[in-house]
Amino acid sequence: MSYQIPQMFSSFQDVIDQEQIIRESVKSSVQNLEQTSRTILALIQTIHQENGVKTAKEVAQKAREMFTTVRKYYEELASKIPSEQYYKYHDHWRFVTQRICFLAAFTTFIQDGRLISKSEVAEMLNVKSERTKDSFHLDLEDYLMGVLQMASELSRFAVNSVTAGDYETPCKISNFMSELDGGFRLLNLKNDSLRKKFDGLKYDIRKVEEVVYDIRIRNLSTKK
Amino acid sequence: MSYQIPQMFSSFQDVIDQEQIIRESVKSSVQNLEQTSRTILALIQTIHQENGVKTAKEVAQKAREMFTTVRKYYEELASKIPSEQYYKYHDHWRFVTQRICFLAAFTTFIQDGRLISKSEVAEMLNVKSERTKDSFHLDLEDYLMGVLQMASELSRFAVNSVTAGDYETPCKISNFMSELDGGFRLLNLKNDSLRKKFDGLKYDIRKVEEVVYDIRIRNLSTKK
Amino acid sequence: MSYQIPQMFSSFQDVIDQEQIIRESVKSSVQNLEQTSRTILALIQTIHQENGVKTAKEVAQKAREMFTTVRKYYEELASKIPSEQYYKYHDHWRFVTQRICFLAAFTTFIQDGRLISKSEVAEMLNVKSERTKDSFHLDLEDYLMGVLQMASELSRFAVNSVTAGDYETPCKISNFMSELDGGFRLLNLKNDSLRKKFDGLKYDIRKVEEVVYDIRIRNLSTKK
Amino acid sequence: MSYQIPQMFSSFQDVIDQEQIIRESVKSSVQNLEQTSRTILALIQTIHQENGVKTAKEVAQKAREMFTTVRKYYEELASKIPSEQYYKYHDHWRFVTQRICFLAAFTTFIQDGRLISKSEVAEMLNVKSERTKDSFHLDLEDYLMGVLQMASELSRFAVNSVTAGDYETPCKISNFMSELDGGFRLLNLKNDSLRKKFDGLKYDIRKVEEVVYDIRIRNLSTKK
Amino acid sequence: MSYQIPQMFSSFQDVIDQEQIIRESVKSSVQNLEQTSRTILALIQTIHQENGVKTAKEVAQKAREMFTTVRKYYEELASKIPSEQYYKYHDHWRFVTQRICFLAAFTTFIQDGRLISKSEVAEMLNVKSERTKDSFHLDLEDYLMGVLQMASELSRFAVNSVTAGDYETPCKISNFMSELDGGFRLLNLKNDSLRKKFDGLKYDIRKVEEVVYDIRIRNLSTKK
Amino acid sequence: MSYQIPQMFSSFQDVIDQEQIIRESVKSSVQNLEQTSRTILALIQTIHQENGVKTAKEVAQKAREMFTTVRKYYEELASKIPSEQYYKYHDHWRFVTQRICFLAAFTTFIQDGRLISKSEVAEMLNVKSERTKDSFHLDLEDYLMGVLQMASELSRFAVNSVTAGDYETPCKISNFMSELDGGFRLLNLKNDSLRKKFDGLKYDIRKVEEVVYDIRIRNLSTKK
Amino acid sequence: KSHKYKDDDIPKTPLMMSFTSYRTDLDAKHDKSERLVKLSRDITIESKRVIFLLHRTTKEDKSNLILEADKKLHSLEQSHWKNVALELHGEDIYLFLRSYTQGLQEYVEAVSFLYYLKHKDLVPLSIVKDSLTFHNVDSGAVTTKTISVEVPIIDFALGLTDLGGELMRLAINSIGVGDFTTPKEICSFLRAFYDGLMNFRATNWQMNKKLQVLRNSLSKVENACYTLKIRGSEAPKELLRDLVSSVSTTTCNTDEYDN
Amino acid sequence: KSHKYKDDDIPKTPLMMSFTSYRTDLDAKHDKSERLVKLSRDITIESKRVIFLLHRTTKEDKSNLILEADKKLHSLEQSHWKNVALELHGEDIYLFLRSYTQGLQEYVEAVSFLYYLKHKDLVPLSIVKDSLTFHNVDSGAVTTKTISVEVPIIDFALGLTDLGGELMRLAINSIGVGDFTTPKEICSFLRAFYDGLMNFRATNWQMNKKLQVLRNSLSKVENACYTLKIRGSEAPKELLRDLVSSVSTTTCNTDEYDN
Ligand SMILES: [Mn+2]
Ligand SMILES: [Mn+2]
Repeated sequence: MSYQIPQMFSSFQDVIDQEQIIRESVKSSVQNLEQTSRTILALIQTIHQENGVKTAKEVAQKAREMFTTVRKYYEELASKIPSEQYYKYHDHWRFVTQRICFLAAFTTFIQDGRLISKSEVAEMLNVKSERTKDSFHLDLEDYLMGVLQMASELSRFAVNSVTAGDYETPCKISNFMSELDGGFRLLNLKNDSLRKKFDGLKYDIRKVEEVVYDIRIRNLSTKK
Repeated sequence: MSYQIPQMFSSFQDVIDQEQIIRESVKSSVQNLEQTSRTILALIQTIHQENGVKTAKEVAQKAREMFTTVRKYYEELASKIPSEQYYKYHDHWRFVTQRICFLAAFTTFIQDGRLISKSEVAEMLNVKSERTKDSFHLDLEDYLMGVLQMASELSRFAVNSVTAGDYETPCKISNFMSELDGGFRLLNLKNDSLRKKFDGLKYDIRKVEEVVYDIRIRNLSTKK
Repeated sequence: MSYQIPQMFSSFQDVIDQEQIIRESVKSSVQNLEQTSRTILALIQTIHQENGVKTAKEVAQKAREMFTTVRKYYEELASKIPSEQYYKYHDHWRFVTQRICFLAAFTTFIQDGRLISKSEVAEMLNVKSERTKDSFHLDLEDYLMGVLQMASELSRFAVNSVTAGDYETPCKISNFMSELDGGFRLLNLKNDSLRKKFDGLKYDIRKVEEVVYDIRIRNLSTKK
Repeated sequence: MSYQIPQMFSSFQDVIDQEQIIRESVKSSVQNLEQTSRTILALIQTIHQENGVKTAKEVAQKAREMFTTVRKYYEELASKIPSEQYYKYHDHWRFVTQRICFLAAFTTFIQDGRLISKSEVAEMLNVKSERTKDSFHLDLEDYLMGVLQMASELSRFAVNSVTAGDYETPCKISNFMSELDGGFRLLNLKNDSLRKKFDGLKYDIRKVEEVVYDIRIRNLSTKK
Repeated sequence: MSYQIPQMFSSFQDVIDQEQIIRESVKSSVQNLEQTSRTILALIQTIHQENGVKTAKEVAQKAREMFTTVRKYYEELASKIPSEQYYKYHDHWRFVTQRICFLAAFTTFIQDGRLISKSEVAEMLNVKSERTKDSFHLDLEDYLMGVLQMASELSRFAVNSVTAGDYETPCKISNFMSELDGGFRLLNLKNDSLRKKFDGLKYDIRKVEEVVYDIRIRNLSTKK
Repeated sequence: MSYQIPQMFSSFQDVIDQEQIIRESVKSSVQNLEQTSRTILALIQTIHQENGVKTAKEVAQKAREMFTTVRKYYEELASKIPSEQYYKYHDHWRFVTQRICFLAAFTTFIQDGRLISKSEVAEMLNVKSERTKDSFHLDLEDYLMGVLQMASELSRFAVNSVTAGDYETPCKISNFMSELDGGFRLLNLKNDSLRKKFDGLKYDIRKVEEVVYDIRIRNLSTKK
Repeated sequence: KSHKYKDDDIPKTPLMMSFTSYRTDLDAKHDKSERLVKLSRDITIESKRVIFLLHRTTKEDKSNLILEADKKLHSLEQSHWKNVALELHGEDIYLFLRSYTQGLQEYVEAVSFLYYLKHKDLVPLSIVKDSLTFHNVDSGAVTTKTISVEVPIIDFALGLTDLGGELMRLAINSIGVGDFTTPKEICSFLRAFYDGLMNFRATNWQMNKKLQVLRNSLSKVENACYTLKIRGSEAPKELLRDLVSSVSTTTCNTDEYDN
Repeated sequence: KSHKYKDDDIPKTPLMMSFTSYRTDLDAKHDKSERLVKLSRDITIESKRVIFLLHRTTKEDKSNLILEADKKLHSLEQSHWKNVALELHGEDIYLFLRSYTQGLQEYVEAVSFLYYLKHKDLVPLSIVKDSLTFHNVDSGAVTTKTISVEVPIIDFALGLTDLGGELMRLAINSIGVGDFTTPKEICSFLRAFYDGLMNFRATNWQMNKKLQVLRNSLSKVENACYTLKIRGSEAPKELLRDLVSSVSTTTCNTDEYDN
């Protein structure tokens, strides 16, 4: 008996050390993702500038290309997490994943004028869309949070489009956000961070509606 | 495009509802486990009573038999959790599992005078000892917390053994706890709940040492 | 525009004002009860003093007589509570009732060496034991909280008995508390204040067990 | 209108500055008191040392002499506070006054084995015992808080007395604290810091009672 | 010795009781003040309604008349407080006094378009403006807090004025608040609640400035 | 037993006391800086007033002249800090330095329409731009915090410019802030106060963008 | 809930016997309370769904949605609420109030929201009380003419206060679809509501907190009405009329506008 | 750390150019700070391990363990601490103190624990300073006669104060194995330490908190000594001598005792 306990506890220490190593390693991948997402964000911000509206599609294309790096880091991250431990470490990448979903959704709206689906985002990130046994997946709430971040950015884009003399984009944005709002209203949200973020959507919509209103009362949309 | 968003969001609602259902169902299994663990605990408590020391082995045997029910509820619980979501819901059963580990360890010490191993506990609970892809396992920290709860109960048992005229059991307990202490000292614990619980162990050990000291200075161990 | 809002709130206000009057009146009766309970408690505290153990029965008898005042104030309080609204105001007397239950239970244990039943306490307080539509009753949880407070006081009494040279009382207390523990273990407690208080019982029991241990290992008890 | 506001606010600044000056000056006196109280406390701490029990009376005498400095700083402080603003700045010296009351009470207990009265403390501090229009007085709650701090120190002293082989002091302390407890039970305390501190007294008392218990069960008090 | 402690503590109880009586009595006066202030506040709220702007001066006059009741209750309150204990009980009326200062300041701004001075407020409340030995005064910070509360209400009033078609009031308010801001900037505030409240002023000012901006960019102020 | 404890702590005490003296002296210089910065700030605030926009350049010139005093106090402060201990006391002047950087940056933008560089600010403050062993320098993060404070003030200035009929300044501000945003996006900010402040920049930018939007959609800008 | 402890094992001392009976009482209370909590939780979820549904009124056909909400609430009353009434029958409701007040408040919020959409006024307490009164009930356990769920004033008022948040959402969403009347109506209603509540002296920290939230909601609606006024000031009169009359067209169709 | 933003893409305005240089400075600072945090974390972990190791002295051969601890600490100094010193060389250490103070405190705790076991006294600051001074260092970046890690008094004192908890553990554990001398020595030492610290006026909330913890530790040791005294009062004199001399036999072997 005497010899059993020390051996038992040595093996326990191995397990504890192992977990610590994973955690450190996860943090480092997440830092890389954060760095990359910041760079893409900085790129996308340029479309708000004076000539930004004209180059929007170009910028979006560049942004999409930068997802190669994103994919690489998600692959790296995924390789570190045994699938059944996804939720043990989820908090580490929750925030950055939401931001990346926003970037993917924004890019796609600029290029195609439509909402990117969850499975498309997953593909852009090189992760699975649904939880499966052997893979790293995209959490639904992270995707939805990212979509709501995009809506906020779009309302700003509507304002700046007008300043740049583009009166059509605001209308497109307005229609799109109205539809998005309808989608979210189908969800029965709890009183959590998602609900709170969704509550902000109505102000973004109102802002865009005001822009559209300003355009219409001045007959500007016909001027183009 | 118009038709895509509503469908997309309906499917999101399904996912959200699904999770809520799992959570409710997990809670109900955990309640059953709590109820059962309380019953086993009440049974084990009787060994502290006046004649309890004499019937200890008998009581332990009965307790072991009651693990049939424990196993049943863990099986039920396990069937509700997809393995990769173990840590998504872990907080729900963490506390009760620690208590059940304590009961298993105490029972085993009474019967065999030795520390139950993690894999033996897992077997008693009908769960896997190590994390594998397709099963419900026993978390290491939960096992260790249970072992420390047992140590506390043993120090009480040492005192009551003497009251009941049994001078040998305290010495056995003393040796066992000393060994256990050695085991825990091999671990490099962080400043978490486990470390805090382990810090309490030294008082349990001291109490048992005092009992042994009292026995020795009175030459009581030779009297039996 | 004219709404029915002002009328609605003014009718509500009447109800709330009425309730406030009752509340003030209840508070005054409760203060009387608190004052009386403090006096009885101060009396009972004397049994912990040097010669207290010897005069314990006498003190208990005096305490019992002071319940005449308690009864009077409960009658007064009961007359103030509208039928079926006991639990609307319960928080006001919850604490003092628990203390009075403790005093009743302690007194009875000193005098008769047994647990006072809930219906006996109700009788001592001049209230009903069970809820009926038109009467003031004793809440079960208040009774149980009082019993647990007594247990804590008994463990202190066990210590002081020994100081006063009485080695029999601790043994009686130990047996009594062990039975009490068994009783409480029959209950399915929720995670509430009762459960928390009950969790404290085990420390009181250990203390008494250690006193009995000290007596036995020194052969001080004359019984054996 | 335009000229009125700046003038008004300039005069406000004068008031604020004035108050700030008093506050700074009060702080400096209080710092002196804190320094002195720390020195006395450090002196008194020596009675917990191995030979401390023997020199206790001597130490207490020295401590009493150090109150000359205390008196000086209270005089200084009093000269800074217009009497009607005592409670405006009370928070500044509340804490240190409680500590000084503790030191005065402790010293007196060591020397005379009795409770120092409020007016005696006031005299030791060179302040008025009761509130009058033109003087700096000793607040009742500060005195009582100090007395309770003493009780806590006494329970520590009882433990260390035994370690130093003195079995009589704990019994004296136990009697004294029991009497003190009786005194406090006469008070109808609000739910404030005083009540909370008083609630802690019972743990100090139990600790001392257990020390006396340990002495008696081993017949140590008769041995010396 | 034994007899000294109970007597001592009985006399303490007298002091505590006395204080308790004052406290209860103060609370009752303060409740009356709160009730009155609520009534005045409700009256003043009506100026935010659609036709409120037109009747503002009338409403302010009515509000001013209601200060008769305020004066009565302050007189009552003052009679209960020995001047040197003003700051012992200050917390009880601090909040309501700040609110009443706000009401007085708001009323005066509506009627005269200027800042009420501290001594004017004191007069409206029938208390002294400066601290003297024998009287109840108005604390400077309470006055300033009230003034800041007014600023917050004014920014709301500016918004609602526009909704009601009044484009001049916002400009007046903007000028007034700018001047007020200049006044507060003269003060050297500590990091307390006043500083925090003042930090909020800038948001109120920006809000009003944005209202004026909206009016000017649309040339609305000239249109009426 | 005799330990080297007292000597050790008394030598430590000397060092700590010395440090305390420096600290007090630093505080006094910092208070002077705060007073001066408040005065400059109050002056600058006047540009938000009705005629402020017209006098903006004049006001900025006056503000710049007041930096003579600022320089004097920084010189005084610098002389108090021992070589290589800048960051030991940095917290004391961190806040006021950030504010002064804001004032310098704002002044420069008004006068020259460009961002003041860090070395220019350092010159205005009479401190070194980069850290050296023996001198007092300007911390980079303090400079950046000041710049962000300016951005917030500029967004307010954009609004008030329009009120004053100046439609050009907002466009300049918008371009400037957009460039500033680009500058900050180059930085790799940690999750600290700078990041948090920078997160606030986007609201200031949006506000200015909306002002420009309002001007453009109404064709108020004369440039086009 | 079956007890694992076999009753034969329990020693037959007076103490253990009385604790056995205490256990029965405690279990009965806890079980009832547990059932009420579950009912309350379901009521909360369903009430929230009704509120979400009613927010679609800005986008879809109003009368149909109101009908649907009516139906949902009615079925909630006849199922969950009737069960609550049965559970509470003969009890001191204040013993269990904590278990079902959350559901009650959310239900009051939903009912008052629906009532506002219909009548533009506050729902009277009597209407809620009537909805929670059931006649000629015949359950296995209880047969009685009338049972009902008590609605204490405070809990009713707490539910009502939450209405502020929903009306604010409605007001802002309305502007989004070009409906300028609703925000003004809501603004006026919320002001009256806020004034009424401010005078209501029920010292209750929950109430104070919710009153603060209500004030924020009112403030948001006031700002929205302000914006409407400001924006309206620029529109040519005739265009504004067109806009207001075309409330139901949610999207800005550029082509159509070109016509 | 390589930047993804290609520098050619950055517009060549004065503003962007100065921000590019700010970026360089900020990154340098953050990177250094990050490296120090990592070093500090490793130092903390290793110091804790030394402390855990030294607690085995109640069970195993003391001098071997002390040797092992000495070795571990020395290697920590020559590796991690030397790197810290290199990082800090030429810097204002107070800029980075926050990054490495945790490691420093834990290291001081370990060193002082080891020193106490050897000398039964407080480790002098000079010894810690010497251990963290390195001569004739020749790294790639720095070649200098002497570099060292500054040890500010407050941080040293904070580390020392934590020693209280470890000594308390040692005292209690010692009793568990029948060693009655150590607890008494520790009690006397902790009292002197506590008195010294109480007089030390460094107004610092961390210090006040740790002082409270120290007081609790002292109290536990005092209670332990009390128990020893009380228990010792009953033992026959000769038995007590036997017990004390057999400190190293950790277990109570009933058979042996029977002899
Ligand atoms: Mn709601
Ligand atoms: Mn430690």
